[in-house]
Amino acid sequence: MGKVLKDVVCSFCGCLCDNLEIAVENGKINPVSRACKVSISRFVNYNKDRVPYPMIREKGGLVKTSLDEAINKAAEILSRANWPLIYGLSSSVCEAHRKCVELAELVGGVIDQTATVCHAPTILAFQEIGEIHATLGEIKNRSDLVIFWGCNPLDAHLNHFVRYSVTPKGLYISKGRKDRTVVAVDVRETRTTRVADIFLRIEPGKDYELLSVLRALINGKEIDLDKVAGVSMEEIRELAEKMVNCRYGVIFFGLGLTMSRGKHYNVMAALSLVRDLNKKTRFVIIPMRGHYNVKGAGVVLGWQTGYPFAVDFSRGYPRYGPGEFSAVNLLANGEVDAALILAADPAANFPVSASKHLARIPTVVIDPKISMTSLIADVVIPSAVSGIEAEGTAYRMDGVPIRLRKIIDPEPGVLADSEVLQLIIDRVKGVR
Amino acid sequence: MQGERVIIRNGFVYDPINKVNGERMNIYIENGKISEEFKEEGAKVIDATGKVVMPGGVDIHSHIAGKINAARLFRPEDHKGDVVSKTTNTRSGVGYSLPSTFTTGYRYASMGYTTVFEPAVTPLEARHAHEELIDTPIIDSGLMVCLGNNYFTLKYIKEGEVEKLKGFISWLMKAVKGFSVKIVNPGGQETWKWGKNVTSLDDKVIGFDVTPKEIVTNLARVNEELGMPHTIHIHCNNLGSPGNYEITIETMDALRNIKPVKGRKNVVHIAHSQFNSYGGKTWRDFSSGAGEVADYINKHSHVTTCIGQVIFTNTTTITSDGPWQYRLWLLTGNKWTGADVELETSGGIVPYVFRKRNPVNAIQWAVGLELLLLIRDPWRVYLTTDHPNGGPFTLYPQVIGWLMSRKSREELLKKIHKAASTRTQLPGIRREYNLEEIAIITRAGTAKSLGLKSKGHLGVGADADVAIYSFNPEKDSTSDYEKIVSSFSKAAYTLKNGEIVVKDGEIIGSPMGKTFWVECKAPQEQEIMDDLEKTFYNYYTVTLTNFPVQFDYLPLHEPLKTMV
Amino acid sequence: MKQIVLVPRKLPSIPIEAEVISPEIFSGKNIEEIKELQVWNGNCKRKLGDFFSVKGVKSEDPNETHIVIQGDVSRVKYIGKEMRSGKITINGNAGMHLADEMKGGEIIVNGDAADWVATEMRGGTLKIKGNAGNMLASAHPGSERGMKEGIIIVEGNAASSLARKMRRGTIIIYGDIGDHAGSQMIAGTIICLGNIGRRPGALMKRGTIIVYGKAESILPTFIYDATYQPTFIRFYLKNLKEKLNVKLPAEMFNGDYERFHGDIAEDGKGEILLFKRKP
Amino acid sequence: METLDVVLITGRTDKQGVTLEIGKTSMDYYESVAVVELNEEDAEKLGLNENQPVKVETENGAVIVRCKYSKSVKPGLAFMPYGPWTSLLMTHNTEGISMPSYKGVKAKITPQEEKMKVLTIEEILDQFIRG
Repeated sequence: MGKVLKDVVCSFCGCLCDNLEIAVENGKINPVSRACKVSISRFVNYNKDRVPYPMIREKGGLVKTSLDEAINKAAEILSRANWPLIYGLSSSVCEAHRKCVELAELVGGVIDQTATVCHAPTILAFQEIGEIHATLGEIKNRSDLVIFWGCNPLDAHLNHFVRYSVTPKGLYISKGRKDRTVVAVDVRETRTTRVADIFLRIEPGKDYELLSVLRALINGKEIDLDKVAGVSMEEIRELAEKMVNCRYGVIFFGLGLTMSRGKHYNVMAALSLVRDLNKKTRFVIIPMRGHYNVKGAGVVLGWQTGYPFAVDFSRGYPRYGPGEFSAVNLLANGEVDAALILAADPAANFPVSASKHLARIPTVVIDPKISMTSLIADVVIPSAVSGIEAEGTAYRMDGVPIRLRKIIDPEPGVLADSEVLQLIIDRVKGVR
Repeated sequence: MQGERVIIRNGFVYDPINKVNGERMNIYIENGKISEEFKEEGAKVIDATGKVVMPGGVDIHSHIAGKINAARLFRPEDHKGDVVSKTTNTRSGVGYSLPSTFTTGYRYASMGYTTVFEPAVTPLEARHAHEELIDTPIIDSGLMVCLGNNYFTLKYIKEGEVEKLKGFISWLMKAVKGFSVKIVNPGGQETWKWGKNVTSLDDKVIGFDVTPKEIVTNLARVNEELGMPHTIHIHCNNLGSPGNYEITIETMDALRNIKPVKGRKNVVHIAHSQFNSYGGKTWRDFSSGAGEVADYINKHSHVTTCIGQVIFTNTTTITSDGPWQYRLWLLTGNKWTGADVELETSGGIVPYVFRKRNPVNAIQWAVGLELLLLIRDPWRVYLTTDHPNGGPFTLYPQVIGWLMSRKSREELLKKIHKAASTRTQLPGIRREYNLEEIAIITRAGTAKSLGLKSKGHLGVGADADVAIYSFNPEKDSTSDYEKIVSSFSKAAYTLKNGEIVVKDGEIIGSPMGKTFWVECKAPQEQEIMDDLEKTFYNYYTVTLTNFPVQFDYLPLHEPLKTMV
Repeated sequence: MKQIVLVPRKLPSIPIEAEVISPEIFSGKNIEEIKELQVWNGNCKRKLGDFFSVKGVKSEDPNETHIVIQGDVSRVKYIGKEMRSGKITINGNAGMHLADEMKGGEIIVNGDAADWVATEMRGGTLKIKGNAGNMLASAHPGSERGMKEGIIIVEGNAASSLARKMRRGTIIIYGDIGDHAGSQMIAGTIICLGNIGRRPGALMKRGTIIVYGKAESILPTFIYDATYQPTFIRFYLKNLKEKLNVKLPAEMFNGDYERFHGDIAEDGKGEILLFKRKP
Repeated sequence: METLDVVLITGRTDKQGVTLEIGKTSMDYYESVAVVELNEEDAEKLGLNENQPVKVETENGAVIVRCKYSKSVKPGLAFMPYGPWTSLLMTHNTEGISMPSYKGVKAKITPQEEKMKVLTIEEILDQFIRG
């Protein structure tokens, strides 16, 4: 066995587990311990399905080219555009995010990041109500009531339960799982709901109603109904009691709130509920962020532009436009005339009407791996896998910044995302 | 800039540390430092005739990195009306109460400030603050690290292990590349994690059985024994509450007998004392307690303070004082964000508008000026707005105007709620600051309090950070408020390490600033390593390996030695 | 009033930002000067005349200036931004941010309007003959300042998030309204002559929402008070009919209404009045 | 052929995460993502076998994927892992805030004959996105 590295950070999901043991031998990586199965897959398969070399589209097909030529072409596309879109970011490091903002400013385009189609409603609700937040260690150390609402960590954030929220022992949680009441609220049964002490199965699209009634109850109001959102008032009252009587409660919520009817209003209801609970006890709320650095993308955009996503630079200064400068809107309406996609796959995840426009306009993709978007792009530039072949900063779902390490060298000539972007920036400056 | 020589000719120089008080003289710069006189040949000459020349401004307390970012994201409405376009040599951004990082650097520089300290960084998120400093151009900086509610602080005090506490702080400063010890609502943040607060110096912190008094006295002692360049920096208990001047005085008095490190007299800096100098018992009989606080400070040399002046504007309150931000939400009904950080701090954000016609706000405005005017020794009182809590830093020139022009204070007093006249001493205060005193409260005094030898003065060997203002002390009236405000808002020139970065208030150069941090070398560090490992494993959610901030985050930095 | 007529040429797919299309800016300028006004197209500064033919009669007084747009401007943003006086008629569809922070005067859209229209309206009158998009008359993100004054009449439907954080003023929608109308409302009146979507008045503090059609759902945090004939409705509607020429069904004036108060998750002083159809 | 009205929920699964890391164009990804989970009762009602192709249809489009029996969704609900196949079913209406509705969408399920093909990523690109 080769060298075993300790306390390696996993760059898959928003948990950013930083205690992995990874063996590296002859260019192969093998997780030794503490990695979840997705993480194992990430490390073991990091070199599969890679973009083999820089490519540009010629006569309808992607052909091999030099890095220099690919950079030239990318710079040309972005410089010529009257309104380019830079999109993605969440699966890359903050050093690359910074360059994306710089590039967007330089070419007078829009920058948007994947939060736009996952937790944008959370961000908008946060901007209306505020968010009573905690780092995950507070949950580990204090939380005696843990509620998973519209999220399923046992499928999406596999180590969340054991590292942060359910089983770990902490400063004031000496018995771990036994000291906690776990509640799951979902429209369907999941691995998470199966292990919860209480599972409220609600009707799809009725989260708002349930949250709102809970809030009225904890504020001492009466609700004269038998059922809300398919849940009996008895069960709702019981949950409200538990919320008020816990020491330090938490709601973890996911796309079950942000993607269903009501979107940001669902989250506003949740944020308001948690805020008001602080009149009675301590209660916090943490959104389950998906990609490992989607939080970081918002953080970097925040300090450089003031806004977390959907930021336009066409007038030379940042402007915020949810629903206006958002990638799905811009593409589906056919408004942008070029795109650069960093470490994301909109063609696989966006409504097809948006992807169609992406296929029509000149598109540059920077990604270590082949994605659907790379298959429709005009320029594809391979890059190193952050957290495996390149270092950099990522922000965990709760905002804690962690440095990703490089554990193996990339193939010769393969650069980190931020280096590729810097080359494009330099070239654009030269072109203009 | 390296090798370049600059002469600033014939300005009225205010360099209080070197006892230069408005004399007309030349300043010589070589290799980014103030130098001995040299021949003009080949040097760049800046004509400062009829202008004021001062060392670059040094801000001791301004929230510019780290926690402020949550507030930026929280308040898109704050940025919309104050946008900053890109230029050929500057990046774009947004301003008002929560300027983006680039804008923060530019706006400080255009006011002649070249050094700004971020006063509330939680260790676990220090990496974030450093990341933002990288993107904050021109100004030098340093991070004050919140320790008043840290698990190790509370635990070691509880166990009576002061030496271990010393070891911990020594290790931590290196680990997070921190500059000094900050204490916010000692004991209150930890207690807030159980939904409560501490309200007297003798209350017990839940779970630790220690008191705020024990926290501040032990940290002060350790700070001085370690020989930290800056004293402990305290945001006192009961901030923002009626009658809190008493606990402010009690806090200062609890530290009276701490032995300062050789080379200074002070052992404590009271941050934004304006927010902690209130009389009365309720919001109805709210009044000023500034007289009492100023009186104590006048009689005791162990204290320095900055003000946290309130300005009538729409701003954002951001503190690590979790329970206070909760209360402010209850009081205002404005949106509220809170944040607990494991084993370290809590905190929050609430937007706030200081209104002229609101009696409490009018008194708060007066209290800040009372403190600045009643504390006699300018070396121990500094100008801040606790940016953005009392108002954005961009409005400092207004405060300078009120200090220099009694007339301007009296005019504003007439326009605001009469409580400012009836429940404070401000109307009766005749004192007006002169330019030397302004130079002390904005650069010389702050640099000294921070223990920065290379800042705040224009003596040979100092960093060539210079501000030149279009104010002619021989011609312009010091009671001309408008002239003062315009002169100090847009520096005629700002030089950073000898490079001209601002001309006529506009940014023409944008070098990267450096970060000061303190390299302690306490032998006690070794004693705590086992403890650290155990605690990280059991209670933190990042490993001890991944906790320290790498030098990648400090592309330009200057480690300072301790004073022992 | 003196008319300036703008006829759009073939407009590009990249939207145009034309806050210069406003009576205050047009008044005092001759046709050539108006053509020279700067607009944005993506990251390019262009001239109004590049995209529109401009004809008409110069006016010195914005109150006397009537801008008529003949054609589809659904990709032109910010028309009538912060306008205070005069009139704009759009004979076609209107783009985003029409009437952004409008303060006075009148805008008529003889077509549909896009999302984010009449945001933070401060006064004046906006009439939309077709449908309105999402966020009509709402506050900008994070802002506390919803619609403060003015009148909006939509003859078609309005999509979701109508009048978020409304403080004062009147909104009348002849057709249907989407989800979350009047959320976080502080005061003011919304009248819906068609059906209203889910959760009207969510998080509302005060204010009135009157619905003539059906409500898809009323939140459980709205409490039913009574079915009655509110006297104020008669006067209020009469006033609207006479002063604004709003077409209202006769039975609305003397009909029965079910009154709900809420949102009790908030202060709970708002009201929803549901017209009760005779069986 | 009989059809069933359902409410469609999309979401992540651990298999999707694992296979995504192998590669978007891999068989593993295709097999774990191009599926719809139906309640056994519903599946039986339609006479569906496990892995039988079904058409999922919404206002915005239709796609053929394989049926999986599931106990976790109640009758009347259907679950699909979020990805290229669901993107064919979703509207781009973001209600002015950037976010399309990916959960709680009305859909129809129609059984298909065994020979009906589940499109690969390349085929989706060719048929729906390119040109």
